[in-house]
Amino acid sequence: MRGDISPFPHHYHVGRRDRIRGAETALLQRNLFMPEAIQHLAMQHIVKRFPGVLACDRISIELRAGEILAILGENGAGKTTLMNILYGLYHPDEGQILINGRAVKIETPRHACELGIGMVHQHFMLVPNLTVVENVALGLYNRAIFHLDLNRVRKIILDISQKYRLAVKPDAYVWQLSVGEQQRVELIKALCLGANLLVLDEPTAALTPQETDELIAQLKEMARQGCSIIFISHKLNEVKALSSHICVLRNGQVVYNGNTSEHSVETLAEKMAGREVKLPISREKAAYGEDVLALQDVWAKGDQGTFALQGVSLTVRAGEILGIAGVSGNGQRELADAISGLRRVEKGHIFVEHAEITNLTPQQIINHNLGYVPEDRLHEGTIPSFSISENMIMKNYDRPPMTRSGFLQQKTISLYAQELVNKFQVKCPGIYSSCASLSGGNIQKVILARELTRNPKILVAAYPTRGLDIGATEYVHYRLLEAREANKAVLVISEELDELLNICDRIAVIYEGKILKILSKHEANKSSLGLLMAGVTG
Amino acid sequence: ADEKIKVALVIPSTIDDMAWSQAMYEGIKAVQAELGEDKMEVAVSERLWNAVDAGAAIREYALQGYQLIIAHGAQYQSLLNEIAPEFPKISFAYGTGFATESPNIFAYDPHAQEGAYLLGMIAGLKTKSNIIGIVGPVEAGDAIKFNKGFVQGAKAVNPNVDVRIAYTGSFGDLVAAAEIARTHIKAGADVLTGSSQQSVGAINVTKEFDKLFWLSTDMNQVSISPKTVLAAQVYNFKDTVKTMLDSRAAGELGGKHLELSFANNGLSLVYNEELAAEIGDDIKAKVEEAKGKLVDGSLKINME
Amino acid sequence: MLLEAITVIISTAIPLSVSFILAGLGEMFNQRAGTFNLGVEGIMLLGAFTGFYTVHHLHSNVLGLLAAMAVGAVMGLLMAVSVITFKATQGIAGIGLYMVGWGISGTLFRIYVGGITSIEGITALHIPVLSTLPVVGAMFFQHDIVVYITFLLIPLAWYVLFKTAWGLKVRAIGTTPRAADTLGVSVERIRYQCLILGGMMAGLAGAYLSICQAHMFADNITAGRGFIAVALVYFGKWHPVGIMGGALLFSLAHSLQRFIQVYGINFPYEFAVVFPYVLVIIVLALSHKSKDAGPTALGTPYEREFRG
Amino acid sequence: MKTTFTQRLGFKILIVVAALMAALLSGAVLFLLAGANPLQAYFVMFTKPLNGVFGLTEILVRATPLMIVALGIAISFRSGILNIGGEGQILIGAIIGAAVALYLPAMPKHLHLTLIFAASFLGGAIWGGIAGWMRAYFAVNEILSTVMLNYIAIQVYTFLIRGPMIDPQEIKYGTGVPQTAALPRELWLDKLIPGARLHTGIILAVILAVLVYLFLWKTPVGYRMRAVGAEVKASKYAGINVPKYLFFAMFLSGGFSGLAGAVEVCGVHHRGLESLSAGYGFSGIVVALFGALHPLGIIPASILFGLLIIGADMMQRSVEVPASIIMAIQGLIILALVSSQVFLSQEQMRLKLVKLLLFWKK
Ligand SMILES: Nc1ncnc2c1ncn2[C@@H]1O[C@H](COP(=O)(O)OP(=O)(O)OP(=O)(O)O)[C@@H](O)[C@H]1O
Ligand SMILES: Nc1ncnc2c1ncn2[C@@H]1O[C@H](COP(=O)(O)OP(=O)(O)OP(=O)(O)O)[C@@H](O)[C@H]1O
Ligand SMILES: [Mg+2]
Ligand SMILES: [Mg+2]
Repeated sequence: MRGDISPFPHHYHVGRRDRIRGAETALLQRNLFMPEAIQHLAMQHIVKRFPGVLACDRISIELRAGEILAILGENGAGKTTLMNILYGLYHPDEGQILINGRAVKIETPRHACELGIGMVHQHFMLVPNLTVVENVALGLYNRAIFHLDLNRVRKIILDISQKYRLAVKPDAYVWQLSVGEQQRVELIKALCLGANLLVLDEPTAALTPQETDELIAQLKEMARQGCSIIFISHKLNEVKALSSHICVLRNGQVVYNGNTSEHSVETLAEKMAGREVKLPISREKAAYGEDVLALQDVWAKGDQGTFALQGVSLTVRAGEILGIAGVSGNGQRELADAISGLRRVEKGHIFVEHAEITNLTPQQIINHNLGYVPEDRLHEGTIPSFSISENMIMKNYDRPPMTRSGFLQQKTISLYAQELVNKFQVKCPGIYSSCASLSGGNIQKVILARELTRNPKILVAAYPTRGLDIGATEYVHYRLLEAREANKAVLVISEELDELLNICDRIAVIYEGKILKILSKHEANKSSLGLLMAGVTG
Repeated sequence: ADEKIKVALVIPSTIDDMAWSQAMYEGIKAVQAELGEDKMEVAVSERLWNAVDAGAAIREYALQGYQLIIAHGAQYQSLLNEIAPEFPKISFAYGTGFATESPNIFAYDPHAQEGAYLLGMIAGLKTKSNIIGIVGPVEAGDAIKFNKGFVQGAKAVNPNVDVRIAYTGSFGDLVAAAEIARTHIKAGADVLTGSSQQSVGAINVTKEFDKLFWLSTDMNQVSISPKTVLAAQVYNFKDTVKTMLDSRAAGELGGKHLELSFANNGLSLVYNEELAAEIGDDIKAKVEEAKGKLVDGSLKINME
Repeated sequence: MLLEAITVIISTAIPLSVSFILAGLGEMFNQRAGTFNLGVEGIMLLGAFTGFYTVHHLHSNVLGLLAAMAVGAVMGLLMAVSVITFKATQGIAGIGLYMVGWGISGTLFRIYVGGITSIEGITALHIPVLSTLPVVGAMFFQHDIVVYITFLLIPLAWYVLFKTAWGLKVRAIGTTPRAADTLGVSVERIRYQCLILGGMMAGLAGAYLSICQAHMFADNITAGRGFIAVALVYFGKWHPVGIMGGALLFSLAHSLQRFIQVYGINFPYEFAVVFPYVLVIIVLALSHKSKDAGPTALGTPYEREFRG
Repeated sequence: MKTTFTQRLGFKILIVVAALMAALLSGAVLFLLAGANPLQAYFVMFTKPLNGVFGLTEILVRATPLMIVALGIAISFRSGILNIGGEGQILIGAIIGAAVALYLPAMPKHLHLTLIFAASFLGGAIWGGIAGWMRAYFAVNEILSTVMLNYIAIQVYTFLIRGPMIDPQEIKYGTGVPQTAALPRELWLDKLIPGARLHTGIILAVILAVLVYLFLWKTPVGYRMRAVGAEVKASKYAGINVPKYLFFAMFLSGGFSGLAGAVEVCGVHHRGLESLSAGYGFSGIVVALFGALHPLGIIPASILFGLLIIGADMMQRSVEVPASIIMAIQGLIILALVSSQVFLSQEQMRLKLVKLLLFWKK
């Protein structure tokens, strides 16, 4: 690793800092400057209140160099809040943080960086109108005024990306990237900035299985070299594979602390949800209904102006769940957009029950009874500043019974929203609080509640369980299967192979805008899908 | 009655705009100086360009018992027509205007065209390039009167002269006026004029050039540019104000249309003494002759 | 004749564009950083007064320009305290600042000057040799020094915005302040810096009007130019070259309409006066293909603990 | 840190008072420079307008157009489009209103007034709609277009009142003052109180506020417009025709400003004349934002702003300071109030402030 210009390997060995050579590395050095490595971190009795919510209720955690602590908990349990406190984004109302036995007040993220804390945030912290390189440079040069050497940053990124096998396009603008790609950029950013305490808040929610495995291996290696890691994930097999300790939160309180090795994935799930969780597995059906959704040779452009869909043909039958597997960024977003009318179809046809819907307006397609759970839940699936109840009626607000004689029927709407909130167990202060205040998992529940309750003929669900806790995932799977039983046509886009294998009747693999193959339930397995997702056919 | 008379003035711009508003303010101050501060009280409200604010000010002055309220702008006519009947004991005045719908409204009306005619003559006689530029604000009211008189004066003495008019579209934008003046100059004009408070911006531009002259109106604007302002038409509002006060004292609260002309000394033409060499006696003679004709009515300016 | 006309039009347009460019560049930094300042007009007025007054008393043009920038910086700071520290709604604060600037400049002018007074100010500079060139000499090389400085500021602004670390931070916090914050960029500090810089530029723009163009001060001398400058930032899509293009287009149209008026036209002059405004809108409409959505966080205060 | 309602209210009042004090203190410097007594000035400013029919009615006279304009502004801001073209839309509405009043044959008063208002609404709506249309379909930023359209409107308006629509009397007497003929008396809005300018427009404004509230929050179209304003991406997803509603928002917004113009013509000026709008297009923005872009907040906000205008105006006259001072004082008050607003609405910010104050004590 000699001559590696990446700052990363030097972090865990403070003594080696002097090995960074060359005048141009002076800047990086300044960035990496830290008083001492974090040998021990303790957060003690942390309390954080938000108006109406007690997000952290006297939480204490402890971590030593080389340990990997997994924090588990349902959506909204307080994990992110706790980490935001550690990173200086929030200030705790009570409690203290000790680093190497000394109390520190972490005022700002900048301060946290200086202490050697790095964080991968759950909601991406990327600037969409800057390139990947510029995003990383922002952190590396946060103290500089003039000096800015993007070529250098590019090189660092490429090195890290190679080392951790996280593919990125350094000169692409972030707004052009899929969620999966953004997730990789987030990770690369944290790795480039370097830290000896790394906080990862659901870093794998949008990674492929291979990338996840790679990341886990690398994280372990880092920990071995003395880096401490806090890892938040709802994917318990990852937790099991990676962490040395776990801490389970519920309603802002620590309900369990212990060693990972003492638990199996199942017992972890139980600890977390407070009950036994069993993800459903669909049984094969003897017969399916008619083709409800059909795509014939569909071509559509991506945001970069090139064809992201290159002749996609597929059908979904009534009573069937068709899965779309693939590494994100291979046309999934465009596929879902094209079907729902949010993206122009340049060539080809889309039919719903023999009626052509190609390039109809989104409203017309909604009227053809299409339900859509979009990838971007925060800004596309919901209107964050609108209340939960307003979001619940987003697609049927203008027809009876929500609107009668030209006026919205407040009572009906409230009852409806309350019913959905209850039915889908959305955790919220009330139906009039804004969607922005919900946790990601609960936002997803709002969307699912809305889309499923409209009783669509076709449901397109993009990454429906990304970021959901295991209890909620279980819940979503049951709902999707319920839709299948009700003879709906369901199209599920996901990278979770387990999820697809559990619930789909057929799985199509998308690669570079083309459907490589459609596998039936018994043909599909992790390795066959994995190869196809990597573009290997035959 | 020897008690104190209270006069209020409502003006669209400021008392130091070197133009329309200042002319009236100085007129009132002159009357006050003559009568003595103990005999006359003066209140001023500036920048009441819009009619709503002016309306409030006028009403407030009326309620406070001011006896003469001068709303110094044509745009206030409508307001006075409404307010005056409610305060029959108070005299109101506005100008430029003619209508005196209530018996307690004075309308005053400077004949801007008269002085403009004389200024036009000077311009026509002084120009070498035969190009004269006018920097106008908005093509309306006094500006039209001024321009008409000016063009006729210039043409009368110099049929070959090309009088070019350009408007800024605003009364107060003196930077735009300066720009128009520069454009005029670059396009060959060597004598310029213009009206309203924006024109001070244009006057200032003339300083940058040699052998360039400005003819000013409303006030004597020589002080702005002593080397280029040749002559000025000056409104003597002092007499107008006095007439109104006298008329009021005589029991007539209004109902009069007061004109300001050379005939009644409401207007005067002043020359820049420093530039006496530029205006020869020949020019002066011609101008004074025309002024005489304006006074005796033998010279009529076409206002169609 | 045509050549002569073009010479006149271009040579008058260039100084005209200066105040728009100066104020526009300043506002560009504000907006890139996520705050928009409708108070530019007020800052320009106060800058115009300060510049005028300083030159009037100290007879130093350089001090005049510097004083205007200093006052502009203070006004920018006032805006920053209001919208950044106190998270005031930017639209209202801007209008408030506009009124403060107008009011104070008018008041001080009345108290300390009290009438039309002209100053020598900065006058056109005939660049040796170049200014004697036929045609181009008159068009481009007979302007005052501030004109040349302004046109040098355009590439400088471009460089600062796109090639320096500070510019990168500015662009980031105008779009996603939270992301920049997590990377250790101090959102508030940079927004403060931008507002102060923008204030300085607006102050300078105002001083240009009083010191270089009008050689005097009068109440409301800017006559809405500050608002035009803000509008031109949108025309220029937050890009220095775009802003320059917009300012030049607008100024050229103004020069052209004045030129046409001067040469006598037979239609209502209002059509001429309106021409530049119409032209700017139409040109922008015809060039609408640009992708840049601009600084998306424009107008929203940033507070770490707020969400939604 | 549990607090009672009264404690919170008290603290809020304290914050507002502190902000006002800061503004008035800095303004006091100006008064002293101008040789006036600041205490006297402020006393007049805040008490005189409330002291008597004249002041009170004048406040409402200003509040009327402010309220109507602000309602329109609120509609556009809620729909994600910033209308700063109120000034131009007011003029267009006013001149169209005047034209309908002057040139249509005699007809029953209420019919005629309805026509005037409808036409002026439409006129302002079209003028605003231009900006909306260009924003929606040509991506022309509305701040740019509305600023430009303001200048264009002023020129169009001036052209009409000095040219085709000028009062024939002005031609006859050669005075050429740019103004239209006076409206026939029966088209003047009725006065509410004898001897004061207050007219029935204020009632219209309040009714409109309620209607706008119902429209924005209780109808599907209002829902769509707010959705477009809140999140364009989600609105598209929900099947809303985003450009259409962007246009419609500006159309309505301009309509309200246009209507305000006609209300000024029929209620206050009784003719079209120069500088008919006292900057209502801009102050309307301040009012709308102070009213939290909510129709029911706009009612008190416009009255408060009316008080600020009238009080400052009266103070300037009674203390005799340069008129510019009132502009500065108003600006300072606006800045101070808007800077204190976040502490009123956000508990977190209030807590921050408390912590800061406590810290200082130590
Ligand atoms: N900025 C904020 N303002 C107000 N309340 C907040 C804020 N951030 C978090 N909360 C509250 O804190 C609680 C815990 O949130 P947190 O984000 O820590 O959950 P989480 O455990 O990360 O959930 P998830 O698994 O969904 O990520 C939530 O109930 C929420 O109400
Ligand atoms: N502004 C806020 N006001 C109130 N509660 C909030 C706010 N922001 C977040 N929360 C609460 O914090 C909790 C977690 O918020 P956050 O958005 O961090 O969740 P998350 O980590 O994204 O969740 P998920 O795992 O479901 O994606 C939620 O329960 C949510 O209700
Ligand atoms: Mg979280
Ligand atoms: Mg989560």
